[in-house]
Amino acid sequence: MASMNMIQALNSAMDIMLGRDPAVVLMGEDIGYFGGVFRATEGLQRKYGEHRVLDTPIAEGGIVATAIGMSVNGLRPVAEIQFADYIYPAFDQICSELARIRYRSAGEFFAPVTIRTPCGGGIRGGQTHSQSPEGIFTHVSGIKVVMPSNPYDAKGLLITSIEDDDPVIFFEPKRLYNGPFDGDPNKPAVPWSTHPKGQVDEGYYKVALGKAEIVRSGSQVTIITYGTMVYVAAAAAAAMNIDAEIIDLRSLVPLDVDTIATSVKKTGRCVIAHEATRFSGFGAEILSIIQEECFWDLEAPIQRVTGWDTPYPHAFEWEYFPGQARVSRALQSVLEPA
Amino acid sequence: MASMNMIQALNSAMDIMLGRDPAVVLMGEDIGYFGGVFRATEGLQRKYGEHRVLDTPIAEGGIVATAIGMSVNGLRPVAEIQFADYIYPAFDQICSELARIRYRSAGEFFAPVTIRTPCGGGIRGGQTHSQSPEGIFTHVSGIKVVMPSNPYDAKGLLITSIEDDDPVIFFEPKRLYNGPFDGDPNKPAVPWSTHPKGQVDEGYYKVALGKAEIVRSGSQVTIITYGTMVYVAAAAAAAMNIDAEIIDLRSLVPLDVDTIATSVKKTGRCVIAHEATRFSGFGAEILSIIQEECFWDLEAPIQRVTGWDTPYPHAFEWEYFPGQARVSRALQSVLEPA
Amino acid sequence: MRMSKQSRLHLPRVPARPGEAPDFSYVQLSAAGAVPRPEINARSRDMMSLSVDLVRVLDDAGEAVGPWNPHLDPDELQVGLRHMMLTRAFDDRMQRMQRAGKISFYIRSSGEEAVSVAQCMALRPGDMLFPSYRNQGLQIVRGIALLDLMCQLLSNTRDMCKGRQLPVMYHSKPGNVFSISGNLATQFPQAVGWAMAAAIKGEDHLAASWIGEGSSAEADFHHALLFASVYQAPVILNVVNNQWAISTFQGYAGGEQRSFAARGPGYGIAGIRVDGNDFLAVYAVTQWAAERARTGAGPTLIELVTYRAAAHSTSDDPARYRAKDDAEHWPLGDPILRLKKHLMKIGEWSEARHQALSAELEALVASSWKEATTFGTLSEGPRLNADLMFEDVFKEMPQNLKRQQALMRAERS
Amino acid sequence: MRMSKQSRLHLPRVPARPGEAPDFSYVQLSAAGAVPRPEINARSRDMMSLSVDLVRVLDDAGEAVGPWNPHLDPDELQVGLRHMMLTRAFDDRMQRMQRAGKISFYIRSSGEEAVSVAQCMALRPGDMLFPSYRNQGLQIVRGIALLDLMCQLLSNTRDMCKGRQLPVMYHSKPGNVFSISGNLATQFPQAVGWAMAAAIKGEDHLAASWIGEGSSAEADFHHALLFASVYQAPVILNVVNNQWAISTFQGYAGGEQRSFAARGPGYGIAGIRVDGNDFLAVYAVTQWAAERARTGAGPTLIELVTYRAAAHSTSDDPARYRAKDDAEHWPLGDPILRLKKHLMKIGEWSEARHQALSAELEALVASSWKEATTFGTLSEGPRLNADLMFEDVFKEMPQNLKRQQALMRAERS
Ligand SMILES: Cc1ncc(C[n+]2csc(CCOP(=O)(O)OP(=O)(O)O)c2C)c(N)n1
Ligand SMILES: Cc1ncc(C[n+]2csc(CCOP(=O)(O)OP(=O)(O)O)c2C)c(N)n1
Ligand SMILES: [Mg+2]
Ligand SMILES: [Mg+2]
Repeated sequence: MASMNMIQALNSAMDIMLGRDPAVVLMGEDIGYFGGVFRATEGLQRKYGEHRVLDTPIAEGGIVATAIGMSVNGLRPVAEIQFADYIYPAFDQICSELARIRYRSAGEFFAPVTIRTPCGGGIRGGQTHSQSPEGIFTHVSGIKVVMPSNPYDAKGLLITSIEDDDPVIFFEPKRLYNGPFDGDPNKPAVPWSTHPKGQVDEGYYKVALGKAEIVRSGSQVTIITYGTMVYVAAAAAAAMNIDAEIIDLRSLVPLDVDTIATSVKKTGRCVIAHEATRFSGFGAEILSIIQEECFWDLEAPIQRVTGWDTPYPHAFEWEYFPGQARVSRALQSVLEPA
Repeated sequence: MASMNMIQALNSAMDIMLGRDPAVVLMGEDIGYFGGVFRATEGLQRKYGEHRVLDTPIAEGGIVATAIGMSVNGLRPVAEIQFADYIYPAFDQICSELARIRYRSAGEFFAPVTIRTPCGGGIRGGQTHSQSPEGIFTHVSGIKVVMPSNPYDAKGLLITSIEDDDPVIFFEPKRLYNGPFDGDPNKPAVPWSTHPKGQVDEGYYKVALGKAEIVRSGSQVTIITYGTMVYVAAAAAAAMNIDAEIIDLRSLVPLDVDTIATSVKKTGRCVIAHEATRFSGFGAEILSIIQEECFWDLEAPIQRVTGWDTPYPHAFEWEYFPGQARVSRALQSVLEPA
Repeated sequence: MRMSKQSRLHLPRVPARPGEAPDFSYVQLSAAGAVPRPEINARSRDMMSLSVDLVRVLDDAGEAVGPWNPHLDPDELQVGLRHMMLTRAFDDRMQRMQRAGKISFYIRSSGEEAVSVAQCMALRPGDMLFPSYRNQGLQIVRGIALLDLMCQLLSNTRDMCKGRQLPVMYHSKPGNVFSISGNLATQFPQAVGWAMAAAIKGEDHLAASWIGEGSSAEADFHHALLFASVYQAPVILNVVNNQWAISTFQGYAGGEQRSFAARGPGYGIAGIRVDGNDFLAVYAVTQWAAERARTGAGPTLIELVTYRAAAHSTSDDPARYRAKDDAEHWPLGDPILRLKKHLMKIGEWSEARHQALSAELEALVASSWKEATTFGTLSEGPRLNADLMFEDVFKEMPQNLKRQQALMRAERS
Repeated sequence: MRMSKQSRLHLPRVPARPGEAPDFSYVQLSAAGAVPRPEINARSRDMMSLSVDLVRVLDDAGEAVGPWNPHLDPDELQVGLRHMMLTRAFDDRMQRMQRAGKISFYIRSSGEEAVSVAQCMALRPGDMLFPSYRNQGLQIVRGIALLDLMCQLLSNTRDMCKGRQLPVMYHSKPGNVFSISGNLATQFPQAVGWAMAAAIKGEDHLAASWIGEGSSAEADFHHALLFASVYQAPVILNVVNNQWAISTFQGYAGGEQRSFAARGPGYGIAGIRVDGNDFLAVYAVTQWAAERARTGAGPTLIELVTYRAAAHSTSDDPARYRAKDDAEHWPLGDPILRLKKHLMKIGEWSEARHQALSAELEALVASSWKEATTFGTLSEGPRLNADLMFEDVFKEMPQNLKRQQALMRAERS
């Protein structure tokens, strides 16, 4: 066990996979010599060579397209998209190709590509360095969608994703790279070293896709969340002295419906929280599934806590971000006696 | 009034707008000399000239990008994407640019572009000529999303979209081009001439965006749908002798929440039907809004009737398509006494 | 807005629309044998003329002339002729079967057979092919059984795609032919990635991909050329310029200002223009490009100048957008007739053998079709199990798909 | 999978990483005055050499020589010098203010001032500009007040973007400068569309756009060149080759095999390579391209060869990825010093005037900053009303945004 922040944990996962499997290659903009703008691949090109850790042209569409071709030729590319806001130029190759190659070739060909990309706000990135587009990809059949909330999971989930024979889009909440963040930008930053999930096994281990984690069990209300919002939700519930059961989904596709349903059936109340915009966000699918699975158990309307339906504005980052106040409001309303 | 199918109605809308406003230009693949693969622009290049009705290179990304530039220079481009399945190469220009130009320039610049594209299955198009990606675009703040279900609305909504100063993606359910379709491919096709909505005013008129239509009022259950599924749902309800209130959304963004909520509060039961895949489809947002607005009025879980979470397979088109059987099953379950 | 003034926008000229006389004066030709053959390791900037000239080997008399003559044995030429004739016989029959309602859709490669056949013959079985939907010759040369192709077209119980793909969207793992996409051009940069992987693995296989000139407008074309140039990937990128997209003339893909081959040198890639209906020239140019790739001399962009003699697909009627008898006036003729003429010229073929061969091939196509239909057609016969619809979305079927599969079963019963 | 064999993948050579000696031997130079100036209406294929050679006017002695000398009046040159010096003074101060925590982010154009300033001066006010984030010189030449630029950087109560955009993402409708996007290259094909509209309307305005050489790898670059070629749009497409993306050398954008200007002729577009630090050469080439566009002779792709003397942005440290004293060894020098030298050479400038001017400009920047901060900074002073966050998503605010706006207010109270 060693103390790692999320960047170090991701770096360790890629280091281990490059070492274990000669088919693994990393590729992306500024990831080689420079080690990535968030340093996630630091030192890996020096260690494994320029032919295993490739700097690429600035063309997300070309990166994903060539990664697909490489994967069809037996490699396991791990492609970094520098910011999730820049994944759209690759959208056609992801939706029309990556997601469908196994299906359309009846399993003869498949493309084990992992796409890593930092998402979310809270770093003054403005509208083009803050987006959370995960919901869009959950609507595309054939792609797995993962988002860790801490170093331990990040490493285990990334190793699992790289070894997975299906394509995975791996979203990294950049605001959590250096520490858990409870949504209050005025508090001093808390480092991962002080958090149990910052203690990371240095060796090879996996965290399964499709298994949510109950980060806190409770009886009054179920809070379903993932990524940055895990800590915001926990802090809000704690501040209100609410005995909340908090579920960190970790993977959105496949989705751990059983853990969700079991919890909501127990508490009868539910709040769903994510940073992405509300309208047609992933919260809508979670809410729909709960409504379908737990209708008769619900004692109050499920509440969604999300970013607003606008781009992420530079000057109003904290007015946009779904902080503790927004979570508290939702908790209050689900806990109000009918 | 004249009898028109949906193609003729769309053609009439563009004809009228080309005639009324010199700023309107049409552009797209095969839309000029040829009149479009579905003939929606037939005769318009001959009538208005090659400089108003432009054939373009086969590059959806380039079409939308140049349309944006044209619109910033005072034109009102109506761009056709030959099939909705081919809109993805333009995804970055749509999400990162078209949707955000007004916002990021604080209203100084705006891009009144209309994107027309045929969607949906039922014509043996296989996985790349059958998709319904509308849900994805409803998650992108800054774009309006429209889908007509009949010739009358198609013409009025298209004229409104072209005159709208915000970007609009206008989805055309291609299976409805020639007639209403109740989901049974074995029945003889019904032409629009036999349907009241096939009677179309030959002149200029508008149908407002953001106003749903109650195509049948009823008391037992609310069916919320749009596009192809309007007729499938109606037929299923009729076959079961259910007094269903059927709502055709017509525009998904902006969404007519009032009409939806009023109806569900009245009936207490709701089925949502669309052709797109289920997981994170637009049905999830509709369901979520109803759950939030009408929770205490619901007497049974809302049911979603959708395509399956797979690509649209060529050989299993009718097993994939959400036909009357799937709608009936959902209606039964919402009507079951608790 | 006022639009007082006249538009100054330039629009590419379309030579001949319906009712007009065919006009191919825009096609830049070179005499057979006239274009020099550069060294394998020549740099792209030193052979710019190759992207302007037109490599041709067969002259009007049917003689093979000049430095690009690949000097193939007569039996190789006969195999090539056979593959091209089989491709056409197959296409003609499948077209009729579509008209007869047996299959939902079809795309012929008529007039372009030399592209797929000669190129595939110039490559090695280990080289990976990333075709477009108009390269059935590749499947035939790689030995994919007609029966397998036909069952795919029929989406029947023996369909390699398990009923998921539109007709002609074949694939073959054993044949090293990648799955064909309905989305134009996407395979082009994928081929470059495959080639990059071959280089990373230190193997000497190469990748080859094909797109139409119209599809070269897509972003994927640019990504393919760029990544191929940056990493000098062992790949052959083929633009099949058959002059038309659907109703859109090649001028609308940029062909009016410059050849498609000329895009290559722009990216520092060898670009070469070849008579796509000249079996020998296509073979020679492909062989040259393959040797470049294998020896690390870099990628090559080949523009194959040919003509789409048939409709775009069974969904369109060319009479609506181009001169009716265009095809007969195409200056580069028909690839099958030209190779036939050459073989006869060198005394290795006869009218009688030709007739016999086409009869044999038509019989082969007919019997294959007969067998294929026993596995079901669109309308009749055994049908694939709809359960298959839910497989291969993921390697293992997730919970929600299992549930949907059960619901679908319930619906159908 | 076994990976026994050695990789054969080619990787572009990076001349000098940290610890290595600067090496610019790869930069192809031409002597000042050496490159001929083709007729305005020459066809791209007839001036291929322009994409290989380097147009230069100022020689080492500071004389203006050769056919590209634009023969500008001294006062125009002095205005150009002033704009460049103001741009640099502005950049330096804003960089310091970011370090001081007054603004969240900044991007300098140091060493590249001639690109924006000379090009903008060679265009007309009615010509529409589609800049990248490193073209502040355009804003300055178009007369956007420093105060307005600074308030945008501060996202304060006077911010033209109402707090929505990252610093430097300016726009100006009256100045005909389009809104800058954080997404690379997207503006390039938009400029072509704007130019197409100008042509359709019969106007003789042109559009000009700028991207970095690294961004030319994006699909938008291809779409821009293709549509510009097909419709011969009145547009000037500028690739600012400052040798580096962030940590990525221009070889990774395809610059190792061929110049970026050479992409032009590949699409049938005039491509021309110019010394980007030579004010006169940049002006002349832009004037030539503008005349081509206005007279219907077609689009032009200009590669401006320059060097990014500063960091990519305030978020990176070049010492981590390139030779420390690279900038001093850049063979094309500094655009301000070179124009200064020329003006002194022709007796139209002096060291004293230069000192006076820079003092004046620094004072101007300082006073503008002082005024700007009175409208608020990131940390202190008046803040924009957060209600603005919900405006301009659509022309009219829809129901759901009104509701969210109310919720947001409740949250903050
Ligand atoms: C991304 C995308 N856009 C549009 C289409 C529709 N489409 C199919 S084939 C075709 C024409 C392609 O022409 P070309 O590339 O010249 O190939 P050819 O048919 O001539 O072989 C078009 C527009 C598509 N399949 N995919
Ligand atoms: C689509 C997209 N991908 C990646 C980025 C991140 N990024 C911002 S600037 C930059 C480097 C651009 O280099 P270049 O085009 O040479 O311009 P320069 O900074 O040198 O002026 C990168 C990779 C982005 N903003 N947008
Ligand atoms: Mg073609
Ligand atoms: Mg650069």
